[in-house]
Amino acid sequence: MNTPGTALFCARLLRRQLVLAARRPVDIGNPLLFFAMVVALFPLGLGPAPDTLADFAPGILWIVALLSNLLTSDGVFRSDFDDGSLEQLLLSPQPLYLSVLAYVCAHWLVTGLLLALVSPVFALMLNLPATGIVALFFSLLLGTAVLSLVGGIGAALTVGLRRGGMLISLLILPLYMPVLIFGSAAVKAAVSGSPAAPYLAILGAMLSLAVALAPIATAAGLRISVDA
Amino acid sequence: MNTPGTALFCARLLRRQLVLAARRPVDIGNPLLFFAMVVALFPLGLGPAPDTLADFAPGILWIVALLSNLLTSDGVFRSDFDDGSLEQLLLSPQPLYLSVLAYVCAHWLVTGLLLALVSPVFALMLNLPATGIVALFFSLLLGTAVLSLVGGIGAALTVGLRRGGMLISLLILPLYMPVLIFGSAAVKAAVSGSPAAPYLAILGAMLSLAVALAPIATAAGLRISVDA
Amino acid sequence: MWTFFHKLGSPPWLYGISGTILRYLVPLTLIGLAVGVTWGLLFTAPDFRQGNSYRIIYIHVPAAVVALAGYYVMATAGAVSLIWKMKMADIAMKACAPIGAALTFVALVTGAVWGKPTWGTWWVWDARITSMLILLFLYLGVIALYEAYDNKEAAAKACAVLSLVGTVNIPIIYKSVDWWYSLHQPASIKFTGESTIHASMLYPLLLMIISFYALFTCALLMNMRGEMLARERRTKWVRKLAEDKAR
Amino acid sequence: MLVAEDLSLERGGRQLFTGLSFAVRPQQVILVEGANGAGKTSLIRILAGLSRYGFEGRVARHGPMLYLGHHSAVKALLTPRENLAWHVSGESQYTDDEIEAALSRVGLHGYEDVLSHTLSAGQHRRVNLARLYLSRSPLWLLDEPFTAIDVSGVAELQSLFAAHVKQGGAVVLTSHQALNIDHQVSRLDLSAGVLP
Amino acid sequence: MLVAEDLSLERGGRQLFTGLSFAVRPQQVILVEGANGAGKTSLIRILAGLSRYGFEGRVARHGPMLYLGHHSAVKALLTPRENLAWHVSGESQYTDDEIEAALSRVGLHGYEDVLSHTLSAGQHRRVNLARLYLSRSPLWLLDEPFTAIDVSGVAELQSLFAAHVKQGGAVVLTSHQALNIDHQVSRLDLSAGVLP
Amino acid sequence: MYFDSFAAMLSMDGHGAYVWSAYAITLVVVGALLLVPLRRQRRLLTELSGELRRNRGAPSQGPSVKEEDSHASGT
Ligand code: HEM
Ligand SMILES: Nc1ncnc2c1ncn2[C@@H]1O[C@H](COP(=O)(O)OP(=O)(O)OP(=O)(O)O)[C@@H](O)[C@H]1O
Ligand SMILES: Nc1ncnc2c1ncn2[C@@H]1O[C@H](COP(=O)(O)OP(=O)(O)OP(=O)(O)O)[C@@H](O)[C@H]1O
Ligand SMILES: [Mg+2]
Ligand SMILES: [Mg+2]
Repeated sequence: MNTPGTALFCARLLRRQLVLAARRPVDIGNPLLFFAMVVALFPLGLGPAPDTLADFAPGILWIVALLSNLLTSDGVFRSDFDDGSLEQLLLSPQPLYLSVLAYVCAHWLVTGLLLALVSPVFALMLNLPATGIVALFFSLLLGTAVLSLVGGIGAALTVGLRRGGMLISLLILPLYMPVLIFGSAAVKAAVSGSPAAPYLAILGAMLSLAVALAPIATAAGLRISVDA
Repeated sequence: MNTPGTALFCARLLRRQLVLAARRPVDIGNPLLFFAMVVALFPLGLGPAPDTLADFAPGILWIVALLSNLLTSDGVFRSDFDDGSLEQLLLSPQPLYLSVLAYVCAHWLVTGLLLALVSPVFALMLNLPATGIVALFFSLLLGTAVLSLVGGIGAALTVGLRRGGMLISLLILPLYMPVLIFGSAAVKAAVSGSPAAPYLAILGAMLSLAVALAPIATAAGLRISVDA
Repeated sequence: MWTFFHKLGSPPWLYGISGTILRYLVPLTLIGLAVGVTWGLLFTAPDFRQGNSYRIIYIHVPAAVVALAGYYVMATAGAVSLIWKMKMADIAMKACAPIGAALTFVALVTGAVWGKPTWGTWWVWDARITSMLILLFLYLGVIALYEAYDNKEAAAKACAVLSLVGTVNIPIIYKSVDWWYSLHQPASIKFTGESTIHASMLYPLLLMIISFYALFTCALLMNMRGEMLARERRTKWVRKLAEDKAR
Repeated sequence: MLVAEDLSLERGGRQLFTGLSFAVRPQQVILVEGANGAGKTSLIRILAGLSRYGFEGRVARHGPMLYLGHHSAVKALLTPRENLAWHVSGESQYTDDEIEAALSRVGLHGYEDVLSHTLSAGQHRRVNLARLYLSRSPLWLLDEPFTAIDVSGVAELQSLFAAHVKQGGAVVLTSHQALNIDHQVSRLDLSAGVLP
Repeated sequence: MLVAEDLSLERGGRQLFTGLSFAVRPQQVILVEGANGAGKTSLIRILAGLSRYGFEGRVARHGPMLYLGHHSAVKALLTPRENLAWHVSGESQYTDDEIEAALSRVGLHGYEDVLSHTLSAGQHRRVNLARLYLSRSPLWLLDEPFTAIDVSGVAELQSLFAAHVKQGGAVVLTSHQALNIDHQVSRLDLSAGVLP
Repeated sequence: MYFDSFAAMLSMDGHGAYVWSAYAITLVVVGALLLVPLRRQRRLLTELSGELRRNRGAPSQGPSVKEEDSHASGT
């Protein structure tokens, strides 16, 4: 029997995930709207004074991006687990590492990438100086990819738990923190006129590490979850 | 046939929900841990200058409490919908208004109340002046009850959706905002030495309004969701 | 009266009458808009403080006013649909949401574009602006909820519930945000007061507001007609329409 | 106990049934038949009052009713005992012994106090079916009650149905398995469905 | 094709089976029998390699295998066509016509392009069962394949099983319905279960 | 007419970019507001008339499931 090429299979998996996402446009729009609304919460909670808001804008934007990613990570494998698709994926003769990568990639495309694309609008609303916007965009682009990869691990480990619920946040928030620190530092640096490149380079390094290792952990997590 | 008293039925429903929550200690602990970790994120993202943090502590604590409530609201009716319990509830000869109130009450007990109880610890971590802590506690106590009631509406309207996703946050965050404003204002007032009572009174008024109206909307939402 | 109510609930009748109304209303609206825009853009003097940028007022204010009013139209339709189970009310409610959202969006964008030359910033967290943003979220919520349901009848009921809940909240939101804003001193930002407006600026503005209301009505009727056809596609009267068209 | 008048339902552009009128009277067993997709579940949900939009016709119900659908309504984190106690609590008061007896009747003796998510598929459904042994509702609406139940369980259920109707109750059920009840069964055929 | 040696499983303090050894050879139909809770599902999952901890014994599988479990693995937001195409895509390449033909075989002609969540319970499962018509795996492990399937569907499936084994395949299945296959059926009885 | 020249009208003392872009955005949105429902209505009617024409060809007016082909025997 000739199993189809792995690349083809992963491309199909990616397309399937994107089709599923497109069938729930609400799901795609929601991280964005969530982002918008939580950004709006901050002035409401902290007070609308423009200069302090501008000071905090890099941190706020990054924290909200992180939360938005966190909330959607939970669902990466959830429905596939519930309806038995995940069992079938584990039984298929394709390397799980790459399938996992396809899942995560789809997740990043519909959350991280979109968030990065719309972030300038929200940056303006929080009075982030224009010099910080490019750094914000690129730091989000790289950083959210790391977040998605790490979030995948948490999702895989908790998907089989009878209502793991927010356990995932407990598991992966500590892993998110380095990303948050360097991401917001990159923006702050750009705002204050120093180069953001070193921070972006560190984020890039984290990304390569995460691409190499996170799917292994995720795949192992999935096997355990399906078994339990 | 003598149907049992409505009060008894609601008490049972409340107990059932609490037993279910207790069987998933993760779910109870999670809002708290989420609270703790997001509070910890802020110094990381915003920079740890103690005085500015203290200035913003009321807002931050309230925003995090609100997010924490938002995240758990989604699940109030979810599992009962999925396994068919909700259908049975709608068919039972008991008034839905009160059943809904019992659901929401259980939700508040395991999230809002607990959050209010542990909030002083986090307030200290963010250097909130001691004068604000009592106001924080009471504003959370009242405010989270409103949040739970309003969140119930969102949960009921979205529980049946195959493509709901994070829709609930879009629906109810706008409704949460007044609570956030008055809640954090109460704490700010207390910190700055003015009386917090007027704000708490407004929160109380909101609570009475919500108790009277929200369950009606929630009950209507549940009937629609089961039908769709 | 009662028969009128009855007729209002009947799609073929409403489809017919709305066609007639639209035939006159659409050209009137377009003329009103064109006259108002030309008048406002080209034939009024600039504001003594803001210069020419104030000309945005002729779209900004009408959009904001009608967007707000639209929410109440939507909620009223929702209430009618829940109480009297009138299908046309469902359809009207559903049709309001995208129009309201679009007008809110216009108000926000024109406001932001106006803010840049006058305040030097695109956005401030002012009470009115913030509550307008929240209004946009409320509209988007209704649209998203409607889209998320497969059964459109159930979707309309759910949206009706949501928009009613929103009505209770709009005043609360407005009051609280207003009040929240007054706590902190604004950074030297002020709306131009209503009273300062000169009559020569007022007339085109009034014309534009009326035209935007008419625009809202046109868009509402057109959306309702589309929805009616989609929902009633299997009934005789729609088939007859289609046949007439096929000929 | 239940009168359905002139029910019509269209789903996804197909007419599932039109002008369906019937009455459910005491001592009747009505088996709703039809291929997959014929509209059995949709009909039962309309009769139960769970579907309120999207169909034409009228349904009038008199007296209490028990509906068991495709979903088992068994909470994974409650024990069978707790589940059953909760299920019947809206309806009437039962002692602990009655509940235990009902669980024994469906073969869950010894499983009363394990969490329900450790049960097998069939045991899971049995928790729900135990309601039938306690029910005082005369009218039962059951959607595929035999799913996942083993042979002896099916036989037990059928004799329960016979006993129920003999006491003046009525049962409306769907099933793809042959009924073997010691009582006359009326058939309501919805035909059509997936097959031409 | 599959050799199980000395399998023992204890669940929740009960010994479900001990020292179970058997081999699945080409042209065999093995029906795993037992009351609800006897351990049929647990056994099939062990054979499929989905359970890897908590049991004793060894399972050796040779060649590809197709497992269909309690869950239908049908995504509600994909159409039957997309679902089936995805299911078989890990295994081999199929043309669009083949996929359409398989869907027709399970009676879903005309339903290829609706979203799967609008399907009835039986149609939903049929989407999954359509894989059997495309499968090139010799060994099939099926857990209650007849659930929710109507009478004619069950007959079709049984003749499919007969055809499959005649071509050298093997089927291991569980079911609470009587098999009526035109081929010899070996029975593996797990007895015990819930009923004494 | 307040402006003396076309250029003055375009620039509006430096505020032209803001004013004109605001009007342009509004024009686009208002245009969409009117055109989208109009197109939807047209498309629906065209679709329906096509469907009717097709049905007129085929005599059977039964449920709109496609007729089974001879090769497609059901399960
Ligand atoms: C994104 C920013 C803005 C938003 C969301 C916004 C929103 C609104 C709203 C909701 C109204 C009220 C209509 C009513 O009360 O019936 C309004 C009126 C008005 N806005 Fe804005 N606005 C924005 C920016 C601006 C700017 C920058 C200016 C000019 C400097 C401006 C000038 C006015 C004027 C003159 C009125 C009419 C005053 C009145 O009727 O009280 N707006 N705007
Ligand atoms: N939301 C929906 N939208 C469109 N069609 C639907 C929807 N729900 C159900 N249907 C259609 O209605 C038909 C009947 O479904 P129903 O669940 O009542 O069948 P059933 O007789 O119970 O079948 P089964 O024996 O498989 O359980 C199916 O063909 C299905 O495709
Ligand atoms: N996680 C678990 N913990 C404890 N016991 C379990 C667990 N999972 C299953 N069991 C027990 O194992 C037994 C066998 O379950 P299994 O699902 O294999 O039964 P089955 O033969 O498939 O029954 P059915 O005919 O009802 O599908 C049951 O009695 C069940 O209580
Ligand atoms: Mg069914
Ligand atoms: Mg089983």
